[in-house]
Amino acid sequence: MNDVSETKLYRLEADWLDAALGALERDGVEVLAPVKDEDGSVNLAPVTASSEVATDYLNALIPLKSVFMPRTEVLIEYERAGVGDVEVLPGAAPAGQRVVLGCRPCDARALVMLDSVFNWDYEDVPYRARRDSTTVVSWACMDPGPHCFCTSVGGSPHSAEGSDAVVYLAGSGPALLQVVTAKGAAFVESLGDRAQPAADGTALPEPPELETKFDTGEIKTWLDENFESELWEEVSLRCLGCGACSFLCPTCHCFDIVDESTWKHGERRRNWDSCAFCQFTQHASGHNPRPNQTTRCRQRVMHKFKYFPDRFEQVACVGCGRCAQNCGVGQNLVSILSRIQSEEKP
Amino acid sequence: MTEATRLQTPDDLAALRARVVERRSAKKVCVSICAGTGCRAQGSMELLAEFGRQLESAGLDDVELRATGCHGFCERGPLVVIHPRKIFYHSVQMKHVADIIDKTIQHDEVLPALLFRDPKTKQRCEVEGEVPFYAKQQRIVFRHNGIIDPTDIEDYVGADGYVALAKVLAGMTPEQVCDEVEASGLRGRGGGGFPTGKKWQICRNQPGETKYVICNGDEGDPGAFMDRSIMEGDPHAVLEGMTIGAYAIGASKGYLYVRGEYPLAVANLNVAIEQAKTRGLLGDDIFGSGFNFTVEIVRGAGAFVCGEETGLIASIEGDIGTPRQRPPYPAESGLWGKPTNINNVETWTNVPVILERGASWFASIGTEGSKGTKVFSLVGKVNNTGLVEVPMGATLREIVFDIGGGIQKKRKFKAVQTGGPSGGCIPESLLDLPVDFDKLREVGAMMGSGGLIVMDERTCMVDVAKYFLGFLVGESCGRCAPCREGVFQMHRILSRIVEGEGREGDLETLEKLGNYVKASSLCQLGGTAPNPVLSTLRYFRHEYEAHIKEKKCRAGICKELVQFRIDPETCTGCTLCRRDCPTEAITGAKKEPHRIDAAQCIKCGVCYDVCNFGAVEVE
Amino acid sequence: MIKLHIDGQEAEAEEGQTILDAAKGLGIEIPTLCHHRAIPPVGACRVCVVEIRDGGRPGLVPACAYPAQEGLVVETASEAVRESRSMTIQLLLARCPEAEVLRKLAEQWDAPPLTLDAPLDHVEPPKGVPEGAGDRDKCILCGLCVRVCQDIIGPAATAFAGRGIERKVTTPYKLLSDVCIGCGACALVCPTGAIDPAEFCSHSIEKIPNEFNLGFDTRTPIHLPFPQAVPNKPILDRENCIHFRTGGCGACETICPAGAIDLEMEDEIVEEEVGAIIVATGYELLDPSVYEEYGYGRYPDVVTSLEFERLVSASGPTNGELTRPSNGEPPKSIVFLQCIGSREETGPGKPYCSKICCMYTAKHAILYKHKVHDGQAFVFFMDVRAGGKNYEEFVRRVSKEKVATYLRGRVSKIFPHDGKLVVQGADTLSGGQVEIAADMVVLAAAVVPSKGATELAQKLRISYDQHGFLSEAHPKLRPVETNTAGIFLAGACHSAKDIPDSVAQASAAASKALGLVVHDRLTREPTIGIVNELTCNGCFECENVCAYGAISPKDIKDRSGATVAVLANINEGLCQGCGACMVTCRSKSIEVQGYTDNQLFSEINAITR
Amino acid sequence: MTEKKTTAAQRDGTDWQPRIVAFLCNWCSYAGADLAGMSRNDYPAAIKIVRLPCSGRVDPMFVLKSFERGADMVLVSGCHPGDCHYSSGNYHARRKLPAFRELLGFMGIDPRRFKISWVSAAEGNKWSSLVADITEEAYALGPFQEFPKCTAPEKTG
Amino acid sequence: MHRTGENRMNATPVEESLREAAAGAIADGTVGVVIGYGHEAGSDVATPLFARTPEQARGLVFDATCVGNLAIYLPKPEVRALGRTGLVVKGCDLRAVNVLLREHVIEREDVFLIGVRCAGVCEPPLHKCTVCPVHDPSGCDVTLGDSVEQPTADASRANALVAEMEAKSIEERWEFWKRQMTKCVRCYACRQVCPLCYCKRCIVEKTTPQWVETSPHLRGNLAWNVVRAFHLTGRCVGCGECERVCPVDIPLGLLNQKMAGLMEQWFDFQSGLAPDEQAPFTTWDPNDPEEGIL
Repeated sequence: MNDVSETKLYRLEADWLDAALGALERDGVEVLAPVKDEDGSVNLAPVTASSEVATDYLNALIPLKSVFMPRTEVLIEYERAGVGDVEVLPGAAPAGQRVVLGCRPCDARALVMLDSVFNWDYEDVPYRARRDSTTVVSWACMDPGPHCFCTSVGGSPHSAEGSDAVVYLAGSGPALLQVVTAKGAAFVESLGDRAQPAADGTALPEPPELETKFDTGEIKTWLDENFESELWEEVSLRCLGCGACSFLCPTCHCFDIVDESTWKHGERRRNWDSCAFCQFTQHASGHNPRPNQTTRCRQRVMHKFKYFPDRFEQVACVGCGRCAQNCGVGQNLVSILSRIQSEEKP
Repeated sequence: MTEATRLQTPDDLAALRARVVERRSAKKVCVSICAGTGCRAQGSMELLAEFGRQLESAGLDDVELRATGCHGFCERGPLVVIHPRKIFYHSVQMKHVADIIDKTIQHDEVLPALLFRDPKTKQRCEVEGEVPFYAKQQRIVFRHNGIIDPTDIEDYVGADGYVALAKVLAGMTPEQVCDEVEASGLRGRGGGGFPTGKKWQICRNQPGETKYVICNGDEGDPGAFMDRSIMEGDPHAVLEGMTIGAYAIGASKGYLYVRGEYPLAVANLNVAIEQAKTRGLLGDDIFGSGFNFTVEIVRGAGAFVCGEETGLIASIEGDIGTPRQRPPYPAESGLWGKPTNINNVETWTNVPVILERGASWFASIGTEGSKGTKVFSLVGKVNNTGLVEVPMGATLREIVFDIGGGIQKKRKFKAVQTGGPSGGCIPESLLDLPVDFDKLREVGAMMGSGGLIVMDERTCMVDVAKYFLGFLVGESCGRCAPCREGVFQMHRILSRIVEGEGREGDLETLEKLGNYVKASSLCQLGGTAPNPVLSTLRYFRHEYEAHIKEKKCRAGICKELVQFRIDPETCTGCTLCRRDCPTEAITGAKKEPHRIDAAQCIKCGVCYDVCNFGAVEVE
Repeated sequence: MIKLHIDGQEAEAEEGQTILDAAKGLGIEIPTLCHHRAIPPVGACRVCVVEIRDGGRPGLVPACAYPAQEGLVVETASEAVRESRSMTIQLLLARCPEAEVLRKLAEQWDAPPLTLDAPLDHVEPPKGVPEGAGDRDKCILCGLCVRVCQDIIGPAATAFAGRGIERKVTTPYKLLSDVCIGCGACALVCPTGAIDPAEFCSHSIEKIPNEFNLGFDTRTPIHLPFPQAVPNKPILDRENCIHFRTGGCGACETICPAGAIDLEMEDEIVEEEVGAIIVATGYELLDPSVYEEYGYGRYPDVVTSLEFERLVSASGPTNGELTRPSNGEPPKSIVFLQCIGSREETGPGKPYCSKICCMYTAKHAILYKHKVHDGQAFVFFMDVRAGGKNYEEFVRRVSKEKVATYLRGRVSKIFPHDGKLVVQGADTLSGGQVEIAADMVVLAAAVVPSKGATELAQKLRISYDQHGFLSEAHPKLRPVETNTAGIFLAGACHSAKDIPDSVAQASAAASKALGLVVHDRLTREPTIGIVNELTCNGCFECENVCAYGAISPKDIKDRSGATVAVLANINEGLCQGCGACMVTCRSKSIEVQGYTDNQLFSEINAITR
Repeated sequence: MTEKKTTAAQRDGTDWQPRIVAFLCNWCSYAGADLAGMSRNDYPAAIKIVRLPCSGRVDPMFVLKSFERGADMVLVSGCHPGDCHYSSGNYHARRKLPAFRELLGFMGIDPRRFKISWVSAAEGNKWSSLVADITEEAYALGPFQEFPKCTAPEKTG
Repeated sequence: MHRTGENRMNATPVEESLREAAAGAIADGTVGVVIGYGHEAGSDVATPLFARTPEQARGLVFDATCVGNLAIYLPKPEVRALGRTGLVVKGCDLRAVNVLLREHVIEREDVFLIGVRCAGVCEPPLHKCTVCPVHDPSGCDVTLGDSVEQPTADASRANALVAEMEAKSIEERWEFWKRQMTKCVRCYACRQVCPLCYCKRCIVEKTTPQWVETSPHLRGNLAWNVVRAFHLTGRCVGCGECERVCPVDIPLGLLNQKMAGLMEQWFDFQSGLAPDEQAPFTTWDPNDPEEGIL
């Protein structure tokens, strides 16, 4: 994935988007780009024309992970021909070539974390297939939102991690494109003359300033010591236990597998799941190792800032701020982490 | 009058009595005027007022004026007695007042014209006791009548009133009282003659806290008025008797059932009750004995049958005064279902004197079975009518001739009817019968409440029987069939007989019905109602037979059977009968024998009655 | 126990009893007039006098009022007694020569012919009473009427006025009484029949119609519901009973020798746990007044078949004498109309055949001929449906033997004319119009279910058809059962039925019921709800919807006994398994066994495959 | 029965026949359907009956699930009001089910595809004519596609 | 970040009395915790504040940002473990409390209600505020704030959004909802925020049978949202929290308004106006509407 040792910069013509869409369509490549729907939400959706593509948005509502780990996917299907006679059919057909055009660098950076999970002790075939067939072209973040804190978790509004290429849009004028990977290079190819290598010395724009709100290292140090802490109860009281933060989190990747069947046909599906749900850890016996919201809240913080770093040496958070923005009761990961940091430094 | 203080003890009473006696020294002049109903009717109250006026104008402040109860000699009212000489004036009128004050009071002169003149001896009697009417009487019941002022308790106390009560409450147990009364031999004066002490004992022995005593003052017998006299003239004696009886029986409440027609009795009794209450002689803790007793007056509504004790109880209870079947007797279940003792006025009045003077004293008076005296109301064709009190055992002759002064107009005595309407008629042959409960019953009459009606030869006994039965037909309550239907039928038969429609067998039917009604009636009204018929049938059967068989009424009463005729030999032609004849049936010139036109004669008998020569004859 | 001697025999009496009571105990009859068991005695008439010979004050006393006392020696028919009694009877007879009771007593007690004069000519009736009302001449002044009104019933509408021979029973001031409640107790207790409350009551007195005789006669508040009732015991009709209307009376309680009446007794809901219920609510007739052309309800001589049945019944209002309700004359001609309201597809009638009318009309024709030998009977019919053993033969005999003339056709109109009812109808067999002048018309009205049968069915949760007849579980296989286990049908509540069919169904229902109850244990449907206590929220919305009260709170306790939750609990005995709770439960914490969500889910899956 | 089916098929030009899922209460409507059969009444076979104790046992989920599974029409039938064997089950159904139908309609699911009826045990005739009528209507409405089709968009990819 | 409300100087009179009441109730042991609103940086709306000491109660605020319905916390065992709960309620929130009482989820004595009179929150006021029938919460233990005018009920305004939807053709409605339901990610925020979705086990979590498919595809999403709306029929008090917290902005309130309007129209019933009312689906009337029944 990160097999391009040297990043290259390209200068893009104003109509580069139209050119890209035209070329990709000709090649049978599906393009997913930010689209503003009737209700005003922006989400990645298939596009064929540049007019459909939204550019003035902070971030997609549903994070980029949904392209590689759909909220529901059929793993296998089965047909029942008769009693005791069940035929298992293959799951979903492998996806074709796709280009994601316009995700934010934070979402793309999350792919690094997902990759480490889905290629860890077991290679997740559907994920891998989608990952392989998809080129991720992110748009560098010029105007971060009030909830953004990517810099506090090792990222940057202009981070290229996880992207195959990064586009730096500047108003309606010409843009810069930074190729990160071979897939990114291939994408530039498809642009033809609309992308010209940038003049040497062309500097990338400076990323916008963001306040660093906490230090993940210090957080981890505290977490290592404080599995049991009254703080968990205090910060979890108002949590309602919904899955909004998990589902909108670009790095959360827990899933549930269910069978859905009728009289003679069935599907085994993989769906998003959330550690905030009270039944997430419930055993068939009725026992629940995380019996209350306090433990479930703790799990989410622990997973992102202790267990994940322990295992993959990186925090499972890209600082997109969706969780804080979408919480109905103002439950705020940043504030929890700030509290933890203040606990650490009395 | 001293201040009306409560008499806490017998000693208080004695002290009061001493004060009263002292105040009324024997030498003091006192004008005592009878204020009984009879004398009042003849103007005694106006007389009293006149005396007051004239004494005042004469400046005679120290002369006492006193209104007393009935003296009994009502025939001659108004009666006035001047003390201390006890000069007895009768038939005093307003015009005599000035003379009496002037002569008798101021100058101690007797006015002979106002004195009673004995028709036999022609002697004038200066004091009451000399009057033959009183001479043969023994006044125990009437001990205070005519002497004390009934509206002043001090008079009563001065006359030893309430001494008996004080004695009883101070030292006798109820049993002792009952025994004393029983020992005295006192029997109920209401008619039944039941031994009073025994009656009390029965009531006393009934279980239950609440008991009542009742004084039967519903004097219903026509012509009888001795109870009225007592209630009017000596009310405290009644109250004292009742209080003693209540103590003996264990009652704390008494009722005085007074005949509605006796307003004066009610008034005087009310005064007496109020005074007795004030003096602590009624109410709570009488004489400090812890004994409580109150009396309530109930006015009767004028039914003869309310004199029957169960009828009387029903009347007090607010029901129609109708007797009920006994048993249970009132002593067991009487007023409001509680043991109740009923005695009549005269009986109650005897009680204080018995306890004051002792049973043996009382028992010494009278006959073997009947002790004490009896008050009779002597009426009818006698010269002296009024209330007479004689010892039990006095003969009819004594009463009728000695006291009553014999038959009017020198006619022949025929019979005396005793015991009220349900009593019997006693013929001349039994005139020497000593009068007591048992003797009267033996001869088919009864004591009753003491009515005594004297009849002369001008009395038809069938008519008399019919008269009394007519009264009873009207007074029967109508509850039980024998009395209601039987007496009525008897009356019908009698009516027929006197109308000349008598039939063979009527007398047997009368006897049969009479015995039936007596035996089968519910109460004693029915039980005695046939008496007038049965007793007249017993002694005067021939008169009935004459009515039926000969269609003749020898007494000239039964109009259908009578023919008046004037004996031309005897008639002097004085025209008296002619003038009095209401139908101008008599004709005849002066000094000529008169004759009666039978066609116009209505047989009223006026001619017969007015003829001074006996010329009018009955056929 | 008090012991006394009556007529030489030893008698026993309780405290408070009278000589009369004691004599009765010995079977000695003492005549009475003014005595009534319910009313305290007064001893007024003296007919009951007996002679006390010893043990008390000797003499004649009234047996009814004289207490039985220890040691009394009593003669009830001594010479004195006989004489007194005879005289009393004579005296009363003299007053009331017409009184039957006195005449009878006179015969019995040898009261010689009247030799006495009658008393007052008349006892005046109260003002305003029409002349001739009542029979005041029969009043013997015993006072029972006064006492019953005053002491037992309470209003004291009557009282004695006057005394002695002028005593009479009257109302206060002789005015018509406003307080009289018209109960008739006075008339009831009157020994001579002298009093009639209608005479002095200021308002009209409503009599109670005898329901069993369909209002053709009247009854008292205490009555036998019908002859041969089972149990054959009188019943008390609270609505009309004086005691329950005014609080007075209660005489029945006093006089019932068995002490069987308890007026304090309250209606009580008797709860019985039963193993089976047989519904036999029967039928009634359609009210034929909906057909104005027949004039039922307007013409008294137009009656229903059921009314006719009462009119010819020996135990009926006329004691079996068939008379026209209008004038009491025997009907010389009679017309029976069949199918009144039956087999009618439109209109107020019923579409079904009432099944029993053909047969009972034929029977009625025969009964009619038995009662009125020279009478003429006609029957209008649509079809004769005489399906049944010997039925056809019976009907044929009636028509062939000219018991009745059968006319096939409908009647169009009935109207009165000249004291008769003219029946206009069609005779479709001859094709002509018929007009019959009848004395009486009998309508064979349609059989309909009893009123209230549907309400009962709703309570029992059994089904019924559009006519209100109760439905069997299966017309062929389960004809006496209902849809609800343990409930069976018998008789006409199910459909129009004649007697043999009803008996057959009743026998079948009884057998079915017995089949259930003979077992110690009842096997029942296991389809009841079960609560999942792990998921129940304890909101108790299920309790709200349960029609059986089967759901109640249950405390869930931890090991220390502390209540940790209050959850729904289903009483399996009460639950009927309807499933309403299941549907109401949002957390799906109740399952009705046999109809679980899983089972139904599978069923839906299977159906839609 | 056969005749009607043929006619409908011919009209459509297909052999499609509607699938109607009927939820009947045991005591009235099921018995009514039974009576219809016993009375030899004719009615279309498109209807598939699920017997329940009571119309009050019909969970709206049954209706939804039937549609999800491809039912073209759903019928719920119970006792007439007042006649419920369980006294009030149909009253509860009368509140819940029409409200559920309103909800479906509001969300764009044709309420004509959800029928509610009262058929008593004695109404065999009503049952057969009711089924005939609603089957006819189901033919007219055509196959109900919306629900079966609305599976996951992410089936591929 | 730190809380800003705690020391806000310019507290309004209502807030002063609110803080006083809450602090008092905590201080005298009436309650173990008061749940109210606080301000937190980064949040446009007031956030739940759990005051367990009088000092913490000083952070309570009440202003136009107090949108949320805090009744959601009443059934939670974590909250109940803190002792008797004091709860700051607006009129609309009180309706939810009433339903919880009616459904025996809580008992009245378990809660100490601090009612605050409220004419509406947000600027411009939310739809729920413009049609709110309970500006003045009655039956609370303490009621604060100036009296506010209760506008007369306006059914047409209350039902305006529903009417707008119903004006569309059935196909349009289907397309609308299909698009909306497709967005659903099944995060169940709508359920978790709803004070009346207190089931220990939600129907979607029942697996035998699985009435509602958990997969976030249209079929499952439709089933879930239909069930949710129907389970709230006759219960939903219209607080609008479900719609507010939906991360994908599905107009869930519209469904609830539709059903609430239906309950009012058919059964004259508005949920949560009193704790002793009878939910329309737990009772019946012989005269209920019969329309549309064959």
